[in-house]
Amino acid sequence: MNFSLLMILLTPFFGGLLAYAASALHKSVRNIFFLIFMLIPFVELPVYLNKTVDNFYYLTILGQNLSLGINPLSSMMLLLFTLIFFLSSIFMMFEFNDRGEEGDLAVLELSFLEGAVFGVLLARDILTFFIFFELMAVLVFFLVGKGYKEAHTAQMKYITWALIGANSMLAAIVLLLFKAGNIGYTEIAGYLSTAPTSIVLVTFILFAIGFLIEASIMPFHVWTPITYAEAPDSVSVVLASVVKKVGLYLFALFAFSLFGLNLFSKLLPQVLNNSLVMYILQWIGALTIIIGTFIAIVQEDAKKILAWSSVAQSGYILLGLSLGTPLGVAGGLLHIINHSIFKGLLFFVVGGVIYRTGTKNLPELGGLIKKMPVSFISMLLGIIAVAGIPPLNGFNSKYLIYEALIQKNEPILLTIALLGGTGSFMYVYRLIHSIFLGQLHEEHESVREVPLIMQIPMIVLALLALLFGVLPGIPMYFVSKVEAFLGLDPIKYNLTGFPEQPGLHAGNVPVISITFVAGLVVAGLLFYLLPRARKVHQLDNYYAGEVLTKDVKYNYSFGFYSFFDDIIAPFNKWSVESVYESFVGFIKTAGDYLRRVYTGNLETYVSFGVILLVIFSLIYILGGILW
Amino acid sequence: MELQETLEEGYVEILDHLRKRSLWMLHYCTACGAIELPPTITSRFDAERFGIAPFVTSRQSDILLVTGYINIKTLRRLITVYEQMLPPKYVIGFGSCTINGGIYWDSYAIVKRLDLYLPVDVYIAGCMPTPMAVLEGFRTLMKLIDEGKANGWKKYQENYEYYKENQRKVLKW
Amino acid sequence: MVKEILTLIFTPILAFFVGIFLLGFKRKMVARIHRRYGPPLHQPLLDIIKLLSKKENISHGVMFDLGPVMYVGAAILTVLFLPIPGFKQLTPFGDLIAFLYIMVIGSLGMALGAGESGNPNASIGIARALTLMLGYELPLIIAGNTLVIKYGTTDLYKFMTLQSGFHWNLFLLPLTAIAGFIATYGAMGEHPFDVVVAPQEVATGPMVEYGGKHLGLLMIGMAISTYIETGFFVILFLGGGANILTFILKQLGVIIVMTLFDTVFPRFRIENAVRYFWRWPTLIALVGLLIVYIGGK
Amino acid sequence: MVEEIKRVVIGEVVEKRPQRVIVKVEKENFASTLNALKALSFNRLNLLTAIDFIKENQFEIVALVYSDEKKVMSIVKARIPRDNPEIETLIHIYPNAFKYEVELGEMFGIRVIGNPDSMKPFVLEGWGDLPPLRKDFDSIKYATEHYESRNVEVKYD
Repeated sequence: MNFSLLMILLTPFFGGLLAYAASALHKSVRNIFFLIFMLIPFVELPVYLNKTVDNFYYLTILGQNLSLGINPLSSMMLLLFTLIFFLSSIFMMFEFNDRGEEGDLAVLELSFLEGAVFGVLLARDILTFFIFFELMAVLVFFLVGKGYKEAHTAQMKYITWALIGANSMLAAIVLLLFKAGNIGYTEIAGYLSTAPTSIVLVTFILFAIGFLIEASIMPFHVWTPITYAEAPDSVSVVLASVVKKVGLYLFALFAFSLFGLNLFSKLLPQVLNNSLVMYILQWIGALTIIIGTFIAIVQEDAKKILAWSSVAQSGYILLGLSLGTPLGVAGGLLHIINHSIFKGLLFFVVGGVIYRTGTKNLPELGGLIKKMPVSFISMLLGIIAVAGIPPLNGFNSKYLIYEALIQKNEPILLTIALLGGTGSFMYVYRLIHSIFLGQLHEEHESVREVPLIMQIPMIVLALLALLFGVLPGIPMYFVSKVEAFLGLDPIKYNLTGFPEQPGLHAGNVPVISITFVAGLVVAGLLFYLLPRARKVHQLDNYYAGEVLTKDVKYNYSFGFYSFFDDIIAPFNKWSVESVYESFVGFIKTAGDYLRRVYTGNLETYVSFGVILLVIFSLIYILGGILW
Repeated sequence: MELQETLEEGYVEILDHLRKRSLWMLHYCTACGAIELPPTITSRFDAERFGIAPFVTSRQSDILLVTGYINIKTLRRLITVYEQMLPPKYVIGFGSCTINGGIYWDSYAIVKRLDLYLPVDVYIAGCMPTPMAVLEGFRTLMKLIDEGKANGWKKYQENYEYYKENQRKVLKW
Repeated sequence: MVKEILTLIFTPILAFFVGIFLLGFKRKMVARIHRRYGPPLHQPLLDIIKLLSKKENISHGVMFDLGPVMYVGAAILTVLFLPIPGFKQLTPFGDLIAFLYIMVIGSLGMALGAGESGNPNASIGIARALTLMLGYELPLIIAGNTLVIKYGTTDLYKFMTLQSGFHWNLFLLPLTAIAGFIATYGAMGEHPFDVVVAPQEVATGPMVEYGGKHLGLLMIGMAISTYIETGFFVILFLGGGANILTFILKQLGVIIVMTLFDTVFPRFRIENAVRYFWRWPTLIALVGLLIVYIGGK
Repeated sequence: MVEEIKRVVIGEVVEKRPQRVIVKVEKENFASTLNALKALSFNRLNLLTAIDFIKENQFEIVALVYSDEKKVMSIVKARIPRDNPEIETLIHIYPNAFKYEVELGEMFGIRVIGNPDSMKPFVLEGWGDLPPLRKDFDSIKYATEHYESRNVEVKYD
């Protein structure tokens, strides 16, 4: 039975309203409805897996007909986002368990957010896309507000940047509306292919500003750390795995299907055999990797580290997509899937730790491995994935991006990308060390593992990361269909990896994992045959002979990489933040002068009116003569 | 069954023969004897040719060198370090202060006999033995290990209560 | 095909014994430089036997035990991805970039195990180890990129075969070879860069709580990783050798040159070490890259 | 140099050698004398200890202060009664007197008012007997009683 696209779009909205109404009865009823309506898209979507529906007209306003449609790219994203939304809704039930009214509102807003994201993905014309894009921004604004104590400043920062992006996109839409006369994607693509370069360039840059803000790429990443860190945990999962990917999805869709790569290469000057705009974007992606990684290393707050890490990873995705070669785009798309999985996993684990210990400040945590083993194992898999180490999924996508960079013969970008990988290894170890290893604080003695249902999201994402890591063929099935849709010839792949093909040396993760397991078995056998090791209490530690007592705090956690500060000290001066501060300062002084105009007595207003009248009339007269 | 024992005992003997060639010395200098160690390790006397090298943490090392007088404050740390070491472990007492209190025989803070509190395998006489004497002490220890006689740590484990009783008498807390 | 599998099984054992020989030779050479006799050549083997035959061992938890096991397991895995003269080993399944990532698994295992011990020395040691790794990875990556551009492929086996005869990279790309040497020198933790296991400052860093069989396993892993790092340098810059004997002799040559530097240098602080790595070796590597990038293309 | 000290100090001032001046003062103005000497360029406190005059049932507190400028050392002495001996702290004049005062407490049993760790154990952890540096404490008796010695007769061959 086929579900029309409109049904898919409206189920989350309907589910949200129903859950909100059910909250009047009882909290558990609301939760049941909430989860059911999160599961329904799983049933509806497989129908459209390999069908491409276009311009499904559902409304006509002022002569323009708004249409929905689905294609391999949006169906892949829809499936991924429904999974993330379902898991974060499970987490949200626990997080907002005892927050009554606020919990009901959060449930409503999360389901509406899912609806908005579906809307953006299903849109086939720029007006529907813009409506849902704005709805998404507003809903995120509300959800972020329910976070930690600095959530309000996070809200302000997010909404200002979202508005800047929205306005720049609105300008592009209006320009296209007047020029192309029609708002459907296909008509616009047709118009753009013949439009003059200046129009194409302006619209692309205006759209790009909107997407890159959403995807928190380097110049526009200022709002990301505080918003991800201060939002409630389930919302920060949605932010990092879904909202950021929507920005990158739109970039991929617009850059390839609407504007079209060959469109760029024709119009713009060639730089090292790719178009100028794409080359600049590659360098912006590389810069985001470096900035995201080096700042994530020195953070003291668990969620800040993850926020900066997601900025760095989106730099990888942008780098992959803007390469334009089939290998690079495949790497970028695969990294979108992988990043949503392992970043969601890490946010869930940190959320679980905060749910139990109540703090996200790393120096106050430590030694939780004995109390929360399941969280430790899932975080271990998560950090191996973030660092891009073979057995897990982070490796495959980064591997494709590196090979694509080699194929395009750009050594400096490859060096920056590889260095980002080693850098990510540092802050990722800092995270797991400060939370799970080291000395257990007294107040955390009574901490127990996260409740069983709350472990489901962690376990599901950890297994998914392992599965996609060892058998990259599964996600590659979707990615290759998307590449075909975007007009690039998809790369060859098989279930266990990538066979030898031009520009790509065969990478086979299952062989690596099997040999690693074999090595572990040999070492484990040797370890097991030798005399057993007796457990020793934490305080029975080498402390230069001194006897350790319980009140001695000897956990090395605060300022873990403090010496790293003065390694990157010379680079700290040119931070993007200072540019914005000086800009804000300029606006304040300008505003101060403007304030003096309103003196409050009538004569000044009248004289101003007369002066303005004179100026405009002059322009009108002169204008008439000159033109 | 006795084949198993001979094998077992033969295995232990080969192990002891190999083990004596690699002894790691804990760099824990309690008193004035410690100044004799650098010349023993470096170029002139070179203890490393016997496989003896200084190591830092108690977990990694086998020999605990008690180099000189032991006052109560040091004895408490010494016992902690000894118990942190992994058997088979050996204790070498340097100088007369560990044997019978030496020049501090009348002091209110110095313990007279080390082997009341820790099982000592080798004593090296001298009011700070010279590097040659230290090397001689190491060689005797290696001979003892080879003959399987250097099992001070087994003695400590067997009559653990006796040692703890002596220690409690001296260390009041 | 059976010959391939047999070599696969025996490579870790060969690597272990070659590593033991290299470490023994290093200690003997250091002693000779100090004008003393020094331990016998097989001293590391004696140390490992003594450590493994400890009667009792202590453990701080499951992860603490898993640390050395993962370290040795990853060392075995990494050795199998290095080609040996005449055999491809597992290189068809993982190229230079996959190798750079595989080399990291071992240190991750040890870092997690040492972190579990809860000793502040261990945590400081690990923080320094990871920062130092960031330092020496930069010149290593640039050197690797230069080779990739020169040969057009990332397959380690091809690197080895393409350098046969006497046109080693040491002579063809001297600057990249020097940068690669300094990076491998840092990876080995030789003297100016042994800030990670500084006995005087952080009581042997991550290994502070390891003793007995745990330390024995770590020493086995260290012996194999000595073979890996020197082997990696020999394959990239010294042509890998016609048969296994010349391969080991070249490794010995690398160890001799490294020990000459090792015995005379004091120790860098961690910031100076990373700053040093990002200044001179990176500059040399970049110049080498430029030459190949402009000339080679 | 002696005249300047005489002008500043109430008490007997004797110049034993060109660089050595002995100052005997009363218990009450011990601290004020040191304060005055510090103003006079005696910037360093080398030692602060006590001597047990058991016959006169008194302790003598001795402070050695040195003037780097004039290269002169002055020894300031004051007598305090032996039963429940007490002195004021000097840490606000010479901060490095802190550990000397702790040792006074442990080794002689002199309480120092104003020093937080005055009577706390410093070297001798868990010490139950008389303060060891007092004359009426018998070290040999304590040593033979508390520490078993190796009772073996020495052979001279």
